Formats: sequence, structure tokens, C-alpha cells
Amino acid sequence: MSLVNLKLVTIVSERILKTQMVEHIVECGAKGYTMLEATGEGSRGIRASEFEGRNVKFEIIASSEVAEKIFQKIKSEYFENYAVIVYSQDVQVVRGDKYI
Amino acid sequence: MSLVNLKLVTIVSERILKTQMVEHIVECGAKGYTMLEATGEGSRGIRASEFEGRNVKFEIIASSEVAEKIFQKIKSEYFENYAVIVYSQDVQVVRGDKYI
Amino acid sequence: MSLVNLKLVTIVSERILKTQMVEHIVECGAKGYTMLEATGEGSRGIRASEFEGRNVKFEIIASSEVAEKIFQKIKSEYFENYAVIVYSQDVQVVRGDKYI
Amino acid sequence: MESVINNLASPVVLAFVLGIVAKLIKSDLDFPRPLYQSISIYLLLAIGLKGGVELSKTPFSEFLGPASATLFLGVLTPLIAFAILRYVGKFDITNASGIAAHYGSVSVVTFIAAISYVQALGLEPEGFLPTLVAILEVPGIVVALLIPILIEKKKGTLKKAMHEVLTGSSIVLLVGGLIIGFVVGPTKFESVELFFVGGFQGALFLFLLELGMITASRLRDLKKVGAFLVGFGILVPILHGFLAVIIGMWAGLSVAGATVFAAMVSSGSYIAAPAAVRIALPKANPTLYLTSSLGITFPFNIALGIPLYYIIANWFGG
Amino acid sequence: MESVINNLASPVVLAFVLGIVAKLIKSDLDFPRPLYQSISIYLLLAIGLKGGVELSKTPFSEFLGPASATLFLGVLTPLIAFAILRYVGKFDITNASGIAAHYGSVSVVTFIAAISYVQALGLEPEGFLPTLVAILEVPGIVVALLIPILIEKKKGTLKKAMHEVLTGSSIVLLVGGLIIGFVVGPTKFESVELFFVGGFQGALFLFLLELGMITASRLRDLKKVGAFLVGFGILVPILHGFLAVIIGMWAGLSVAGATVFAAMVSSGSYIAAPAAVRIALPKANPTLYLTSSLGITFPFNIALGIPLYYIIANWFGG
Amino acid sequence: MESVINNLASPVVLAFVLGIVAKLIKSDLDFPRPLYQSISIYLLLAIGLKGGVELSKTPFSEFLGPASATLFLGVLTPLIAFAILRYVGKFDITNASGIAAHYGSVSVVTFIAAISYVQALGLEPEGFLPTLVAILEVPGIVVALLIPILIEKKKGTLKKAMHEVLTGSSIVLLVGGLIIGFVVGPTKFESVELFFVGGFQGALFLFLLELGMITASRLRDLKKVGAFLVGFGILVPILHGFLAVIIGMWAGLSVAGATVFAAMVSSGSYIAAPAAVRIALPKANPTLYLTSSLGITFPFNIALGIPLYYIIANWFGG
Ligand SMILES: Nc1ncnc2c1ncn2[C@@H]1O[C@H](COP(=O)(O)O)[C@@H](O)[C@H]1O
Ligand SMILES: Nc1ncnc2c1ncn2[C@@H]1O[C@H](COP(=O)(O)O)[C@@H](O)[C@H]1O
Ligand SMILES: Nc1ncnc2c1ncn2[C@@H]1O[C@H](COP(=O)(O)O)[C@@H](O)[C@H]1O
Ligand code: NA
Ligand code: NA
Ligand code: NA
Repeated sequence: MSLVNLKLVTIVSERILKTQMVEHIVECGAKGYTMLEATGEGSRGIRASEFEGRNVKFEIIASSEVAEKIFQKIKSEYFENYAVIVYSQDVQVVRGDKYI
Repeated sequence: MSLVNLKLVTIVSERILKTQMVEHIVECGAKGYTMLEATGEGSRGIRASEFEGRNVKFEIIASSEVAEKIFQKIKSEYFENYAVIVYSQDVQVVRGDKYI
Repeated sequence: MSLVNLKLVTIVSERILKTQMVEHIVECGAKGYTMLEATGEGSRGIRASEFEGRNVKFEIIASSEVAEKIFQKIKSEYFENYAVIVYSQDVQVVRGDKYI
Repeated sequence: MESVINNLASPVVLAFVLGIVAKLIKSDLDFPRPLYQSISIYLLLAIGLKGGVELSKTPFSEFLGPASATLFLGVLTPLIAFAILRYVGKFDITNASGIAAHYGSVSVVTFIAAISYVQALGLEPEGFLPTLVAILEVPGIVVALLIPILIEKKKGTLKKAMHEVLTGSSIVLLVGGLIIGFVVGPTKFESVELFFVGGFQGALFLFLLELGMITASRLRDLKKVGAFLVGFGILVPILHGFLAVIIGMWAGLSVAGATVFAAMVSSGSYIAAPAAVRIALPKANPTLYLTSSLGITFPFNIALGIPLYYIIANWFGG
Repeated sequence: MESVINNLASPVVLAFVLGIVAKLIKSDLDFPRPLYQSISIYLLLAIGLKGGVELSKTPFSEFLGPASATLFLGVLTPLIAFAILRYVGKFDITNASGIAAHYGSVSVVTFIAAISYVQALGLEPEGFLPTLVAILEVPGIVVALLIPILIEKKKGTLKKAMHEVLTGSSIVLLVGGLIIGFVVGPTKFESVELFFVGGFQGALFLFLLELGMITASRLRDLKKVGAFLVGFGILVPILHGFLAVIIGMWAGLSVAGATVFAAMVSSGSYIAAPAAVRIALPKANPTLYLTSSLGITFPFNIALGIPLYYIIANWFGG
Repeated sequence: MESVINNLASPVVLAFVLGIVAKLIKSDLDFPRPLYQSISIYLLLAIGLKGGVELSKTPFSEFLGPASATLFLGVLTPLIAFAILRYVGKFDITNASGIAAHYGSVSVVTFIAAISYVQALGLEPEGFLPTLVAILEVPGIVVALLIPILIEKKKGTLKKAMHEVLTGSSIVLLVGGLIIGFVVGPTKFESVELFFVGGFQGALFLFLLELGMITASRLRDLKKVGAFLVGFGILVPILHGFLAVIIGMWAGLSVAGATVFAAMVSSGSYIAAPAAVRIALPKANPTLYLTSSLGITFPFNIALGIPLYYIIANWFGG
């Protein structure tokens, strides 16, 4: 089967940033995203959003250009003040042209 | 530690297809799967299964042959009418022979 | 953007092992982890922890050394008696030095 | 006119309005999904149980007429809806059948709202009405799903969709509750009465709050579905409700009973039918059938339809 | 015989049957896990609170006999179960101990069902019985987990398992409720009485519906566990129940109290014990202990065991 | 003194203690998050509805004084808190404002606990008090968030934070409930009264059990925040409570009303404020503001503050 090489970008952030993250993802040109509820611990201990439902995890299939844009956006907006983790992987996507 | 190179196949689908997906995964020869609840947006907007619990995400560790079979199966059965996204990654699995 | 190459270690285990897993992950030197609720099927059928909430899935961004330690730990402690699956992937992490 | 206002100012209808407003002002108010599911389970069981207990007190002869009327309308209404959609609205066969399936089936919450409405007026509708809900849930969906199979002579996935409807959680809870209520009877039911009857209106309040929020997100799709479907979603329920009042009263229902019956028959399903249609007619567009049944007909019935059916029923039988 | 039928036709037992039927017809009915957890929390707190309030009215002397009887049976029953499993059933030490731990401990829902059963007969069992549930929960598990350590002279993970049982949520809620109920007493309890007492049977209805569904999935494993364990899961409860009636009445319990006591003692735990056994004896097979305690003994007790213990209790003390 | 003990031994306060103990003994007791959310929704709606119904019976003139007093204190208390934190505690502007926002706003659960407390003493506080909660929720947060903007002349994200507060779920549910209660009035409210009033104390019991567990995890952070903040978290509420009693009684409140009013004014928000501060002042340290408002002030008020305010109110107006 013909698979398309794309990037899978994963973002884990405080739940309070959920709506804004969705906006950023779409603005950066992603064609969609999948979102999961998560908890976790990192360098900063307990989250302010603990009452609001802890963390959200986004998974976005996108081209490297879109992935790069998402990185930039999140770095400039959130890295200083919020708990956000972002990483990228190579994936082979079925019907991958849908997501470019 | 000796790790085995295998495929991690990820499927995100409407919840209404959950039972059928499990059947397909097993039929195609996978030795197991992990399932998570997810939400998401894609090309088609709101899901019919919104009341039924949105999306499900499957993660399957399997050989490339099984992965290929799963791709074929889902492509032929669902790509036309349902919201399904499928992709594959290389993973290194501990005790990987269990999953072949 | 400068990305750091790290390992993404994924562990799926019975929920009953949750607290112990967190301890192991931290002991092995990981700087954090993300945890999700999951269900699943594998070689052993129904889990004893079914009442307790099925499976948990851990995702850990870490260096290869830490990843290797996590593998060893889990292999020696749980592989014989419990339902645990562990695998590793390469990821490119933004602000990756935080996780080493 | 006063009864219309009376309906609009009831706690549960205002809860529905609050849900809509919350979404319009972009509040972050969000019902946890398990709460929504739990209340659904509770409401379905509660009306099943209550109905079963009442049925155990009803002579079979009294029940036969209304039951037949229900079956008859369960077959007739999807055909009417299909004909209008296909020949007036020019929808394709798949979409026309998909929408028709929703109007053949029934919205349990509309039913409950109608019950509450007539009870607030001091009337007591027939106790066996929940049984009619169970009877009405299925045939409309079957008839509508059969249409494309008959017209296009295709072997469909009707069987799968039927299993989906018949073993769907709403039928199981409703019918299961009915049978349990029927078997235990009024005396033994007392042990769970406070829980299932006393708490009912409050649970309904929460449920309508959530449904208001869901409806608000549907309202955004109104322009996508076009003016025809908006008109359809208001006029066809009135037509079906009118028919239901006449046939219901002819079958022996009281004014209160006929009002509730009309609300049931005119309502569009949005739990059982979407799941069945999604499986049997995957090419039908969910935006069309969900928006019309949930975004248009449901709020119309809750706010205006029910009082209207009451006026009609009074007119014929008052 | 009539009392058997009486039990079978109560709302909560029928809810359990509905749960089983729902799974057999492959309905998609599914309880959200948080609902299941919430109802568990509620039921445990409710019986704790109620029990504590009753205990605050009970003279200590009245309570001493039954409490001792409970401790005694908590040690005896796992030993009986182990001996039968090991020497008649030829199970290995690990599995025999694992299953025995379940039969030494107690099923809270069986206890509740028994209370409801005798109350439906118009009887009022002793108010301190929930305290006995808390006393019974632990020793059986400890004794059973000690067996392999003593026989095989291995240093086990007993301590970890003990912490798991003692700080497990069911003990914390039950004992916490008991203490709060005891401290506040009947008057202050009134503020939460409607919630914890009035809603109890309804919540139990939902809980048994869910347990019916879980039991149904266990039933599939019946052939995996073999005929011996099926017989064990029915006969050993009868034996334990018989002992409990005799010892309970001898310790001063009423007929109603002895019936409930027998249901408790004969029941197999399926919340605290599985967690403890999974940690202390990870090599024991969960299919064996879950299927016997939840798939066999639990439905047996709910449907037939409780009325049987009532008949036995009447026979001795009626 | 007796009233202090009376408060400590009420079911809901003991539930809070049980929650703390459960975490201290490292129990695995864990509330499913949807249950926590559902109870929050329920409690906010319930006090809104109840308050609205009462308000519909209150003459406007009676309400004007207390409403103005609330607004006044909503502006004053965050300024006092800021001044103490900045000039005595030497906190930086951001953290001082962040914490001050919490003490300007209100803790709904403290309010409810105070209502329950005075009712347990046989007193009936003014029915419009929930309206005051809604009035008090917002200005304190606004004032505190404005401070750094005014001092540092920075254009902040105040607007975003305001939207967050005003459309936040707690305000929507509280104000929505108030309006619905006001519109439907006492008679129509009856249909949902059993659910929202009868079940209230029980739901509060569960909620405080969960809050106890959350508080316990906060207690671990006590040493992180330092002795000054611990003192602040106890003394400032006493100061604010004292002011509130005087101003409240001067505005016409009864002894019971002034007690509840003092509990409200002295309490620190831990739902609306944290969300707003997290957005408007992301550099403020959550450990500081959450630990002081939830880990110190909340348990202090629940256990000792409320009886103390009652004593003060009696002293002035008894
Ligand atoms: N090393 C890590 N691996 C996986 N997830 C992490 C890691 N560090 C942090 N996280 C996630 O990112 C969230 C915020 O982390 P932090 O900003 O370090 O406090 C945590 O709650 C975790 O869900
Ligand atoms: N680009 C994407 N990245 C990640 N997930 C996606 C993407 N597009 C779609 N999805 C997921 O697939 C589901 C169906 O998408 P679609 O078929 O495009 O409507 C969505 O609800 C998302 O959960
Ligand atoms: N091939 C697989 N792919 C993905 N997840 C698996 C696979 N096999 C097992 N799992 C997960 O690991 C858990 C335990 O599996 P097992 O130890 O094989 O019974 C299952 O419940 C699944 O969540
Ligand atoms: Na209809
Ligand atoms: Na037992
Ligand atoms: Na305050």
C-alpha cells in the first residue's frame, strides 16, 4: 500500500490551554487533530489546572512545514510560563495526502 | 537489552466502529491491541457518533505483514464512508517476539 | 528549530501497578511522564484489575540510558507475572534538554 | 396562550434555555460525558419502570387501541416524511430515508417533557404511555431503512442496523424497565420509588441543560442544512402531531394522553436512529438528520409544539 | 418456597437479571466506569454511616458476641476453603490460597441484598451488622495469604498486600462511614439521611444492573474453570452459610440477623480480595478466583442462597 | 465553645476529615473526576436555584443594603490582602496580586458549609445570600488583576481573564440557577425541590470528602509556602470576617446572615480565581495561591472560622 511520510506532532499541555491550542493547531495549517485526556508529572509539580482536568494531549498528523510552524508558535507563546511538552516523530500514513 | 523491530499501527475511528475494528484487528493476525478514548476534528466536522462517545484510538504492535493486512482491510471497508485515520511507525519492543 | 533526539518509551500495564510504575520511572532517572487511561486485550485475556480500571499507559521522554534502565527494571520486576508491554521510539523534542 | 407561557417558564425548559445561552456566550461549562450517559440510563430506566408499574394496573383491552394506533403511526410517519423530503425537498433517496428514519422513531426526552407539561397542568395521562414509546421506537426506523433497499433493490446492512436498534441501550433500558416494573408491581416498586420517581424531574433538569448545550452547537449548522429542512423540521411535526391527536383520541386516549402521544409521534429520534442510520446508510449526511431532528424539531416541540398539541387535543376532545 | 420467589421478583434482583440478559443479547449497553465507581463509593459510605448510627444505639455487650463470631468465622472459612481446594480439588498451593482468600472475605453487595431481602419480609436485622462486614473483610484475606508463606517458607509480599487491603477504598469508606455515623448519631445524621438512606435501593438497582453485566462476561469463563470449581462455588457457600447461621444464632443474632450473617460469611469478595491476591500471589490465576466468586457464588447467593439461609435460620430459631 | 464542637462533629465536616485521613494513610481511595465535576455542577445549580426562589420572595429594598455591602467588600478585601502581602510579606507584585485575587473572590463550599452550620443551630439565614455569592465572585478578581496593570503600566491579558471568570462554569451555573429560580418561583420549583434541596447535604458530604483529599495533597506544600503565608491564610480571613460581620449587620443582616456573610467574604476562591490568575498572571506561582486558599484558609474556615464568625456576630448583634 502506498504510504505517505509525514510528521506526527505530539503536544502535552495544561488543560487550561486547550481552546487556544486547538486554535493554534488549525492556524498553523493542520488539517485535523486527535485529542486525549492525560495526567502527568514534570519539572513543575502540581498544575494550576488540577481542578480543571489536568493535561490534554494533542496528536497531529501534518507535513514537516506545518509541524515546524506549530513548534515555533508554541515555543514563542507558552514555553516561558506554561507546562507544555512538544515532540515530533516520523510516521507512514495511509491515504496520507488527506493531511497535507 | 535485545529489542525487536516491529510496527506500531495507530487507528483513530468513530466510536460506532469500535466492535468491528476489534474484530478486524484480531482477524488480521494481531496478538493484541490497546484502546484509548479520544476526541478530535478532521475534514468532516462533527461525528454522528457524538452521542455515543466520539472517537476511539487503537494502538497495535505487530509485524509489518500484519500491519499491511490491517491497512488493506480498513482501506477497503471504511475509507469511503467513515472517518478513519491510520498510520504506522517503527518501534523497538522489549520481549517483542510475543507480538509476532 | 533545534530539536533534540530522544527516546519515547511507552509502557502499558495493569492499573494495579500504577503507583509502582511511577516510582520506577522516577527512580530510573526520568524527568517526567505522561499517563493515560487505556483498555486492551493481549495474550492473557481479562485483567484482574478490571474492577480497578483496566490499564494505564505511560509515555516517557528520556535519554537512551534512562530508557534502557526502565526496560531492565520492568523486565526484571514484572514480565513474569504481570501484563506489561514496553516499547521505544525515536522522537525529536523541542526544548529537549529539559528531559535529559 | 397561557399554557404556552406556562410551559416556557417551567424549570426544565429554562434549563434547556440556560444550556443554549451557556454555549452562545462561549462559557467553558461542560458536562462530563459519564454524567450525560448516567442520566440517560437513569431516565430511560425510570420511565420504563414507572410505565411497567402502571401497565400492571391497566386492563389489556384499554391498551390495545392505543398500541395499534402507535404501530400504525410508526409505519405511516416515516413514509410521509420520506415522500415530502424526496418529492418536495428533492433530497436523494439515501438522505431522504435517513432523515425519515428519525421522524418515524421517537425522542424520549420530548416524551418526558410532554408528560411533565400535562402533569404541571394538573392532568394525569394514561400510565401505559411509556409502553407506547417502546413500541414506537423501532418500526419507523425499520420502514425508513427498508425504502432504499426496496427502491434500489440493494442488499443492505439492514440486519446489522436492526440488531443495533433492538439491542441498543435505549431499548434495553426502556423495555427492561417496563418488564421489571410490570413484574414487581406497585408494592414492591416502593423501595426504589423515591430514587426513580422523586429524583426524576431534577435529573431531567440536568439532562435538558446538557441537551441545550448540544442543541446550541447544532444551531450553528442551521445554514448548512438550508431553509427547506428548517421548514420541514417545524411543519412535519405539526402535521404528525395533528394526525396523532386525531388517531390517538379515536383510539381512546384522554386529552392529556393525546397531547403526550402527539409529542411522541411528532418528535424526531436522536439516539437510536442516528446510530442505526450511520450503520445502514453510511452515505447519508449526519449533519442533515441530526440538525433537523435535534436542532430544529426538538427545541420546537419542547417550547411550542407540546402546548400546541395540547390546544389541538382540547379542541377535539376538551 | 414462597420466600425464594419473593426474592427473585424484587426490583434489585431483576436489575441483576436485566444486566445478564443485556450482555447475552449483545446489547451495547455500557455503564460508564465513573458511574460504577461513584455508586460503589455511595453504597459503601451509606452502609457505613447507617451502621455507625445504629451502632451508637447498641450496648457494647450485645455487640461483643457477634463480633467474636465474625472474627472466628473470618479465620475458619478460608481454612475450610483452602483444604477443600487443595486436597479435594487438587489445586496447587498458590491457586488454592488465592481462591480461599476470596471466600474468607466478604461481598458487600451480597450483604446489602440480604439486608434488603429480610427487610422486604418485614423483618429488621440488627443495626450493627455493617460493623461485622468491616470486621469480616480483612482476616480471611490475611489468613489465606499466610498459607503459602507458612507452607513454602517464602518471604512473600504479604505486607504490601495487607496495606492494599487495609487502606483499600472499600475499607476506608466502610470504616470511615461507620465512625462518622457513630460520632454524629441519629439526630445529626438526619441532614444526610434522605440522600444516603432514601436513595439507597435505587442506587443498588443501578449497581446490580452493572454487576449483572460483569457477571455475564464471567459466565463465559465457566467452562475454563471446570466442573469442580462450579460445584465448589455453590456447595462451600452453603456449608459456610450453615455454619454461620448456627454460630451467629448462638452468638445472639435474630433470625433476620443470622440470615444476613450467613449471606456475608458465605459470600466471596470480589473487590478487596482480587486486588490483594493480585499483588501478593501474582502467579494465582485471576480467571479462577474471579469466576468462582463473581460468576458462581455471587449469583447463587443473590438468587437462591439468601432465601436458603433464611429457611435454615428459621429452622433453627424460628 | 459548644458551637465550635457542634460544627466539628457535623457529617459534612467529618467527611472532610475522612478525606484528609484517607490521603494521609495513603489509601487508594480516588474520586472519579466526573463525579467531582457532577457534584460541583449540582451544588452550584442547587444554591443558585434555591437562592433565586428566595430572592423572588424578597422585597428589593431589603436586598439593596447587603448587595452594596458585598460589592464594597469585594473591592476592599483584595486591596487589604495585596497590601499585607506586598508590604508586610514582601511578595513581588505578581504573586501578591495573584494571591489577593483569591481572597477577593469567594469559596462556594465555605459558603455552603456556613449555611449548613447556622441551619444546624436552628437559625434561618436570609434567602438572598446566594445572590451575594454571585455578586462577590467577580469584583475581587478584577481588582486584584488590575493592580499589576496599573502599577507596572503593562497591557495585560485582563480581558481574556475577565471572559474566563464571567463565562466560567461556576458563574454560569450560579447565576443561571438564580435566574431560573427567580423566574419559576416557589410553586413551580417544587417539581425539582426534592432533587436539589433534599439531596443537597448528601451531595455536599461527598464533595467535602473529595475536597479533604485534595486539601491533604496541598498540605504537603505547606513548608514550601513558608510561615508568613500560613499566618496570612489564618489571620486575614479573621480580619475580613470581622469586617464583614460589622458591615453586614450594619447593612441589615441577621446574626445568621452575618455569620454566613463573614464566611463568604473571608474565604478564598479556589475554582474561579485560579483559572483567571493562571491566564492573566501566568508568572504567579500556583503553589502559593492554591496552598494558601485551599490548604490553609479553607480548612481553617470550615473547622474554626465559621463558629468564630458566629460568636463575633452574636457579640455584636445577639
Ligand atoms: N519527560 C517527560 N516525558 C513525558 N511527559 C512529560 C515529561 N516531562 C513532562 N511531561 C508532561 O508534560 C507535563 C508538563 O511538564 P512540565 O512542564 O515539565 O511540568 C507533565 O504533566 C507531563 O504530562
Ligand atoms: N491531521 C490529523 N491529525 C491527527 N488526527 C486527525 C487528523 N485528521 C483527522 N484526525 C482524526 O481522525 C478523526 C476523523 O477525521 P476525518 O475523517 O478527517 O473527519 C478526527 O476526529 C481526528 O480524531
Ligand atoms: N500487540 C499488542 N499491541 C498493542 N497493545 C498490546 C498488544 N498486546 C498487548 N497489548 C496491551 O498490553 C496489555 C497486556 O497484554 P498481555 O500481557 O499480552 O495480556 C493489553 O491489555 C493491551 O493493552
Ligand atoms: Na416520530
Ligand atoms: Na466469606
Ligand atoms: Na473572599
